[in-house]
Amino acid sequence: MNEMTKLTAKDFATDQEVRWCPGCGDYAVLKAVQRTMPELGVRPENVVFVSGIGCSSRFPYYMETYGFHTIHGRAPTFATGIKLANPELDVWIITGDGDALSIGGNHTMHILRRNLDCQILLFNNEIYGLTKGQYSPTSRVGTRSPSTPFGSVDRPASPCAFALGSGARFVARGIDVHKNLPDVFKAAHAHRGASFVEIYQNCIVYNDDVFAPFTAKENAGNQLWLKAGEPMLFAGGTKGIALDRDQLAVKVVEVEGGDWQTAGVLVHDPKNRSVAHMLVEMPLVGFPVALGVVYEDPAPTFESAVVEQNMQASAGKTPNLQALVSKGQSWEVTKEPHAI
Amino acid sequence: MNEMTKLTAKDFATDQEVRWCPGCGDYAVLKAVQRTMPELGVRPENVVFVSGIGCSSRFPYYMETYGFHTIHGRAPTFATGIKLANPELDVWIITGDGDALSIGGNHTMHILRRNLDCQILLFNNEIYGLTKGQYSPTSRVGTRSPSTPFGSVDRPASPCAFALGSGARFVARGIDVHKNLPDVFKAAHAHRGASFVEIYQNCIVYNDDVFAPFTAKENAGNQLWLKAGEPMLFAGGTKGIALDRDQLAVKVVEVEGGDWQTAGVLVHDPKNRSVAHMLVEMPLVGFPVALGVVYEDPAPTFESAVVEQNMQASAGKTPNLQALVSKGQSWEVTKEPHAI
Amino acid sequence: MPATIWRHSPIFRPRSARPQGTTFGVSAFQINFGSSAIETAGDAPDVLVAMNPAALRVNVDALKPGGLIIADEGEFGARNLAKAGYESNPLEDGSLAKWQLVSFNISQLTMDAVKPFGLGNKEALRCKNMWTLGLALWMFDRDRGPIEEWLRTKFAKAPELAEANIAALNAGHAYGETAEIGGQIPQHHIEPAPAEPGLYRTVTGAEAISLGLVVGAQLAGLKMFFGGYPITPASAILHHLSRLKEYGVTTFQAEDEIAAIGSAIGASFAGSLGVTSSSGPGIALKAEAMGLAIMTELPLVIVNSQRGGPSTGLPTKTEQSDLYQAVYGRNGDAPMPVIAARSPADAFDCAIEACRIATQYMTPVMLLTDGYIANAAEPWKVPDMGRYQPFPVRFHDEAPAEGQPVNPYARDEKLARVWIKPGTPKLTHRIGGIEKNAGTGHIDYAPANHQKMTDIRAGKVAGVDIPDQEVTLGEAGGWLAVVGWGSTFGPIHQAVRRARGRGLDVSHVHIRHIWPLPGNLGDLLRRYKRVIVPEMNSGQLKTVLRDQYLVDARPVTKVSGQPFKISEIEAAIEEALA
Amino acid sequence: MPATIWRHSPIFRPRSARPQGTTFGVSAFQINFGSSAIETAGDAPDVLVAMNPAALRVNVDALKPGGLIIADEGEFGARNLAKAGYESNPLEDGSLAKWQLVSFNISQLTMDAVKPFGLGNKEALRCKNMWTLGLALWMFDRDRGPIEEWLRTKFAKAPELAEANIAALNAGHAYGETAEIGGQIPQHHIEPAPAEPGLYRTVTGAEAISLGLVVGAQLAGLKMFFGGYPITPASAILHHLSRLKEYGVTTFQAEDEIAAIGSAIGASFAGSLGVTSSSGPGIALKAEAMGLAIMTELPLVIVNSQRGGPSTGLPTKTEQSDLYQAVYGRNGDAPMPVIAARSPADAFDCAIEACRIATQYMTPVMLLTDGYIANAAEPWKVPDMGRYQPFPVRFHDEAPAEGQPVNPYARDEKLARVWIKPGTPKLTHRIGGIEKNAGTGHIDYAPANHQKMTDIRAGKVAGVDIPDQEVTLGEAGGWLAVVGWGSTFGPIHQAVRRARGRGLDVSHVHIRHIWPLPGNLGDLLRRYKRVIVPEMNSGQLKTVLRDQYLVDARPVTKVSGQPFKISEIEAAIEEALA
Ligand SMILES: Cc1ncc(C[n+]2csc(CCOP(=O)(O)OP(=O)(O)O)c2C)c(N)n1
Ligand SMILES: Cc1ncc(C[n+]2csc(CCOP(=O)(O)OP(=O)(O)O)c2C)c(N)n1
Ligand code: SF4
Ligand code: SF4
Ligand SMILES: [Mg+2]
Ligand SMILES: [Mg+2]
Repeated sequence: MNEMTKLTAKDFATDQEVRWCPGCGDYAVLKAVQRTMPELGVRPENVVFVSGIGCSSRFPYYMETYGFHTIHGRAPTFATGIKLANPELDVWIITGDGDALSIGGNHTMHILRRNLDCQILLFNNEIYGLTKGQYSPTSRVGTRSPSTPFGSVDRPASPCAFALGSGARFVARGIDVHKNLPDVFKAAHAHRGASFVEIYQNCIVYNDDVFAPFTAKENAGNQLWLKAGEPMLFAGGTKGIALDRDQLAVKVVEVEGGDWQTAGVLVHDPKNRSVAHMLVEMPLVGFPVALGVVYEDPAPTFESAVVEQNMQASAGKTPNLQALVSKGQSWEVTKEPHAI
Repeated sequence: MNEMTKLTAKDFATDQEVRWCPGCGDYAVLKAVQRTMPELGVRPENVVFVSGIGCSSRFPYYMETYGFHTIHGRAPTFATGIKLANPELDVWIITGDGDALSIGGNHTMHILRRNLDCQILLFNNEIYGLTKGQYSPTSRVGTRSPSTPFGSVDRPASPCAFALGSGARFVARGIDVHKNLPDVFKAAHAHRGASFVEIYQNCIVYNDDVFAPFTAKENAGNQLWLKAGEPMLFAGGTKGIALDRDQLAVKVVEVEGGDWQTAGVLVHDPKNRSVAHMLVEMPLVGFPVALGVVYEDPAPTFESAVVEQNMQASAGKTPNLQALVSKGQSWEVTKEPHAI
Repeated sequence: MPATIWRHSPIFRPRSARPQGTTFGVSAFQINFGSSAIETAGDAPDVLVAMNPAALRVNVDALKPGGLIIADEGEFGARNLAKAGYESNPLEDGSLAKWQLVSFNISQLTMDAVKPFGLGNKEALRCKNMWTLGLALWMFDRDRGPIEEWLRTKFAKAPELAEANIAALNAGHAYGETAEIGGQIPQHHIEPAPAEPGLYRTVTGAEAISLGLVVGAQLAGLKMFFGGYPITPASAILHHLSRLKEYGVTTFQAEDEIAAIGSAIGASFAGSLGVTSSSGPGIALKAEAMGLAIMTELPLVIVNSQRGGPSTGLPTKTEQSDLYQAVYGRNGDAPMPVIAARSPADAFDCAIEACRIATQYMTPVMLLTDGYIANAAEPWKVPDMGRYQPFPVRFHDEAPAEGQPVNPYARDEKLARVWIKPGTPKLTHRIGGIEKNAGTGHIDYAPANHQKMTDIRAGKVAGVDIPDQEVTLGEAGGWLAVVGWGSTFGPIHQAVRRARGRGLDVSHVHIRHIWPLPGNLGDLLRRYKRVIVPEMNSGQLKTVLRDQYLVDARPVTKVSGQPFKISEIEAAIEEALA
Repeated sequence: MPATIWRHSPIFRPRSARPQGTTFGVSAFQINFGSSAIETAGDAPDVLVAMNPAALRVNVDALKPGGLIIADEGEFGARNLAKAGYESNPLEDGSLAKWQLVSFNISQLTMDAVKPFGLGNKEALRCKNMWTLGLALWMFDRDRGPIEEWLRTKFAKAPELAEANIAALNAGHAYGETAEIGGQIPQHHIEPAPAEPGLYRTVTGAEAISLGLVVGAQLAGLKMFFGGYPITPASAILHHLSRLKEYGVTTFQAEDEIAAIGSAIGASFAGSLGVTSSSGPGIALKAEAMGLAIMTELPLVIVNSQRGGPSTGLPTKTEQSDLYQAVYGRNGDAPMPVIAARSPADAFDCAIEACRIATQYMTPVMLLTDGYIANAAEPWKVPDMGRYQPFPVRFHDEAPAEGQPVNPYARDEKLARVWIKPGTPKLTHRIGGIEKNAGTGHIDYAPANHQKMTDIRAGKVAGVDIPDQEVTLGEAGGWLAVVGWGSTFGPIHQAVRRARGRGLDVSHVHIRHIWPLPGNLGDLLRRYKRVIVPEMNSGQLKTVLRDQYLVDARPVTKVSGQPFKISEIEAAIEEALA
């Protein structure tokens, strides 16, 4: 792998046996990431994959890059240290709905708020896969699981709404097996700052087909793929998202013969926070699922601000250990003091 | 204090010496809470104040109710156990910006998501008071503090935006010394579910006057007190909040002679999430600060759902320990087995 | 005297796939994947792989109680069930309760695994055996290398068949690892000795603990609140308890381990019995809150299902390496009673004991179990509930005399403080994690008060009434004591028995109460010339014993994620006597 | 031989406010609030209360180096400064660096406190003394009762004056408690013995640790990354380091302690020296991540500034009760080196030593200090940096031979694994918290590998090269050894010195390396007939010693949040010799 060679997906694959259940959506995401890597123009040695614990968090073992499989929920903290220690590194965080939003919700919030330059891929399968199927903070009300045999009663968190509330400047969504996934990754990578990507990932063993209402072939019409500057159309262009400007809520409108303007379909502006809120909060029933880059509005990144401040505060100062330890008022003792 | 007596603020005050710095905003909040209590018609013995650690978290010691001063950031977890164990209790959480949003962000998120019936009073002084003045997650960029001598570089969290993103169904704001505070508390108490109240609280020692741009007498015109069904007017009714329905953003408009309709001033509908997002995200400069009940849209509460499920799952079953331990297939051993 | 039976991890020799001329070791039993029949070395088998309902029906009764059934649920459709003469699905109707059951759609999982090789349906399904073998190899820590080799030789002419079979083998293995399956198989198995006449059922440790907690709370007259967060191998307790709502049990899957213990402490403050449970990494996260429970003197039971460490370690393997953490792992002087269960059945009584101590002494209590105990099943003589003494809690509800302060830190003769339930009039009070005044519980930084409270906290725990230590097997003195705790009970007991059979002067002392230790233990241990302490860690109980009694307790350690073999303990005995 | 001076907490007798006919105790010194002059029992004073610049100017030179100045910053305006002849504000220009300085706007705080009583400005300001006295009483744990009584008597005719003064007294006291002020006062004070000629400066423990960490990282040739979360009394290290950016130091105030250690471990993975710091409750939260650092064998320094426990405990009081937590407080077998500093000055060398061990052995290291050391200031002989040996880190950067795996767990003769910095071509690898293969670092659950890795982790730490234990004072054998660690050095040393002066056969053994213990320590301790271990905890080092050496080390404990008095140790010595 010398500097000149054009890398391929294979160059980013390790020789480790991939240990997910056959049919798990994680495979597709892995392939998508491995396929995306060469197109980003990064060298494997400059890339670090950091994960917490969960099925999805095994991901780094399969990437021929640097990798750190840390502890449950804390991946963002390790990523922060890595990036601050070496801002040149290209840092990817791999996490699950439990890892990022249950035990790790606080770190997810703070890495987004601080806007550390990194990509956060949240594999949302609405379940705890690794620990055998307990419901997670994104599981829908009524989810029967080993820990909720009579159905869960707590309202689910919305990963993207949470990310927006936490101050995220890039929020996107993808689907494990969808061909657009590499594009979402490329956009996330291109964004400077914390890029939050929720991936709907099918857990074939514990939560099979929970996303089928919009991922199944026959339901693909429920996918609203957003593109900056383009109208919010779905269902093959027959429907669109418009705005009820009185209620200040989005609504679904029919589009006749491609005339989306007349139907009042919104043009996607990723910088519009208000619309972003509405898009990620659309209910599952009666609405499509917003996919692609929902929101993007860059802001200064944390590590660059830290580096900048470190430089400014150091400017003109010459590190000198002897001077450092001698600092402050000092005095000379010239003779042995009197004994007591 | 028998059942018949009408209680007064004094009945809710302990004999403990109040240990905040003179001039601290915490005093005003304490008084406001003590004054509110008798009006809520609650008995002291049915009220529990739960707090984390911080200056503000000393609060329970001064309330003649049950109280639990727990550990840093975890008050919501204790409150959840208390409320689930005894849903009759009236649970109040007292927390600070560090307690609730730094170490405790995750628990804050989850108590809001689950919608546990309780009141959460977040004393936001944009600083760590107890530990002597380090910047907090709500401190503004550039805050000089013992841990950021050259100014902080991370973008602050917005407590109310975070609460909304976490799924809060009641979000309100108040000011420590403002006379409206008891009304905010009453609204929070009346709301069934998790009521999130951010209180701008002045830390006279480490962050004095940080809220003066809208709390100082001469700046009171920057306070936008929201009331359901009433126009969003401020600055003595000379200004209002209107909506730029194309940009989907709020804007400040001048109101001539009280004719707010013409100026397009919005009428406050606490159920409108989109407007709530905009109100809590208004920038500090050029906009007033939204106060009072910003958002309220009740949903089923966590503890009631748990109680309901516990009842349903128990219905018709008679607890019988002997039956319980005998459950499953069993077999009789009738004679001593052969010795090996 | 009837003996207990100990059996170490079996070695598989799948008949239909048996590598010719290869031996992997001496097999305690075999699984024949061809017919699902099981041959063993003369004893009832431990594992049954049921590839379809018929195979289950024919073979299940030969399986010993507590044995493991691995079933291919994909084959348990209506037709197959009818063919086998089942009226309802045995995988679902509870009729297999006597055994442990794990079922997957093995057919589907296999098909998925071999899809890339483009086999026909029938050929693909033939790889099921390899999938199952892969799972079994995972469970028993066996190497897949020889099987792969053998498959490559066998299918030399049809390499895609070899690869498909290997893929299935690997998929089954990966499934076990990824889904953190393991430990369910009784890696060693102890029959009740002697098996008294009576009604028996099977119980896993997780189930026994759950039942014990429910019974404990009921004996205390309390509702139980369980706050947990899933983690292998502790999750099963959360799962069991979540089905027992009619016993006044509320379960709460918290957002993390800190929230789990926080909610449990909150519930105790509110007058329930708070319980939480986890494994090593999660227990570590709870340490700060345990300190608060110690400081506020609230009852709390913390169950630690130990697994291999450090860090994430070996989640599916068993180990005893959290004893240090249990006894010493908190900031400040923070004493807490610690109890360890020795077997699934014993876990029931230990859980009740933990509830008793927690409520009678107003203290958190840690109950140590491990991956083996949590998952293994064993026959259990159904206890007669009439013989369990209730230990009802009396909440303090007397208002103080006019002008007198409420004293939440008033104590009884056992040093337990009063428990006042919020909602009780005239007893409003505040507690917290800052040092408390010995009476009022108010914040009190005074030096004398801190010393006093430190002494009280230590004294209270030291004074917990626990039974004197008995000699488990052998004499109260002599040449050698083998001191054990927790799930090493089986191999130690057998090894001591065997050694005694050979006339050696050796006794077995099994400790249930790790902290405080039994009052007579020091004297007892000093009556032996030598003391060895076999542990599945680097010598942790040994530290406590040496510290407390200054006896030269020598560690015998094994940290491989595997239980001791009897022979290993026997060797240690021989060495200690040499 | 010059002696060290030990002084226990003073008792205040404010002259202007001295209760007539009342004695609060024997005073080691007095503060006269009337004139801000200080009288002591013949020695340089420890504390100066400067109510204005003039008072400061006149009295400051009498204050001993490291002594505490409490200044009313409200009075340090331009006019007062000029009047006193100051050209710049001494509270801000660093000219008081030799002492510890705390300044508040006492005037304002007092005015605020007495506002409700409607006094005139002048009368209100007169209450300043009481405010300051309140603060002092907080700092020295004295009761306010007698002062209140006396004020009520004194102002019997003007009860509002009495109440205003009491309010001020209480406000000052509350300020100390709420703002967690305390410990800054050298509760005992040890002069360097003998004070060699040379350049001296004052240093607090927090400062010395910060400097030592910077120097340690530089000696290793590394950038330093510090991840911290504020907590009393650890925060000062974060504060100090955040000003030293030109030394390649990045500081990060994390969202909590877990994020703090996580970021530090991440930084170490990326090739910096990761450092984190906290106190008991925060250290407890870090335990899980420490396990990860142990498992991934990354360098990391964890500073624990101990305070009174358990739980929130007594944040401003000093204690040594986190030794158990340091040595044993993690899940799994998780060995980690532990070092303890004995004084502010010693903390500098200890910090460097921690950096050395962490980087040379690829391991987390815990450095124990305590509230007293962290806050107290003492004269420190400025070290000659030329005499410190560098211990440069060599990152592994050689690509493996074609077809060979990367082996991040390859080791040197010290058992330290290689450190590979992300960014290095051809050495991409993955690590994590699951048990690792001894070579490749891949996940490996094999029993033999786990045993091997457990042994390696233990062996590596046990083999850390630390100096043999020396006898600090006295003989290498005899009747009695008094074994201490950490900040009890002063009183123990003095007590042993005094006892020896009386002809008693007693020696002082002060241990810096708590884990691993010095190789010769067991032999050394066995040469004494008796061993006592005074600790500000319930006997924690004692446990380690008894476990490791089976010597009858007897605990001498004090858990009051207060350091030992010399007399207490002397009494223990007498008792042990009796
Ligand atoms: C401290 C700690 N608590 C709990 C666990 C157990 N655990 C591992 S992964 C996981 C949840 C996994 O869910 P998710 O993040 O959604 O990942 P998935 O397996 O679904 O990909 C849990 C509870 C752990 N390893 N460590
Ligand atoms: C586990 C733990 N970490 C840190 C601390 C120290 N600490 C106590 S309060 C606090 C922050 C207080 O800030 P905030 O919540 O804003 O409360 P305030 O004092 O400003 O009212 C910190 C860092 C602690 N007590 N426990
Ligand atoms: S359990 Fe679910 S998420 Fe985990 S590997 Fe299997 S299918 Fe994938
Ligand atoms: S430090 Fe600030 S927040 Fe704390 S009591 Fe003083 S003024 Fe109030
Ligand atoms: Mg998941
Ligand atoms: Mg604050």
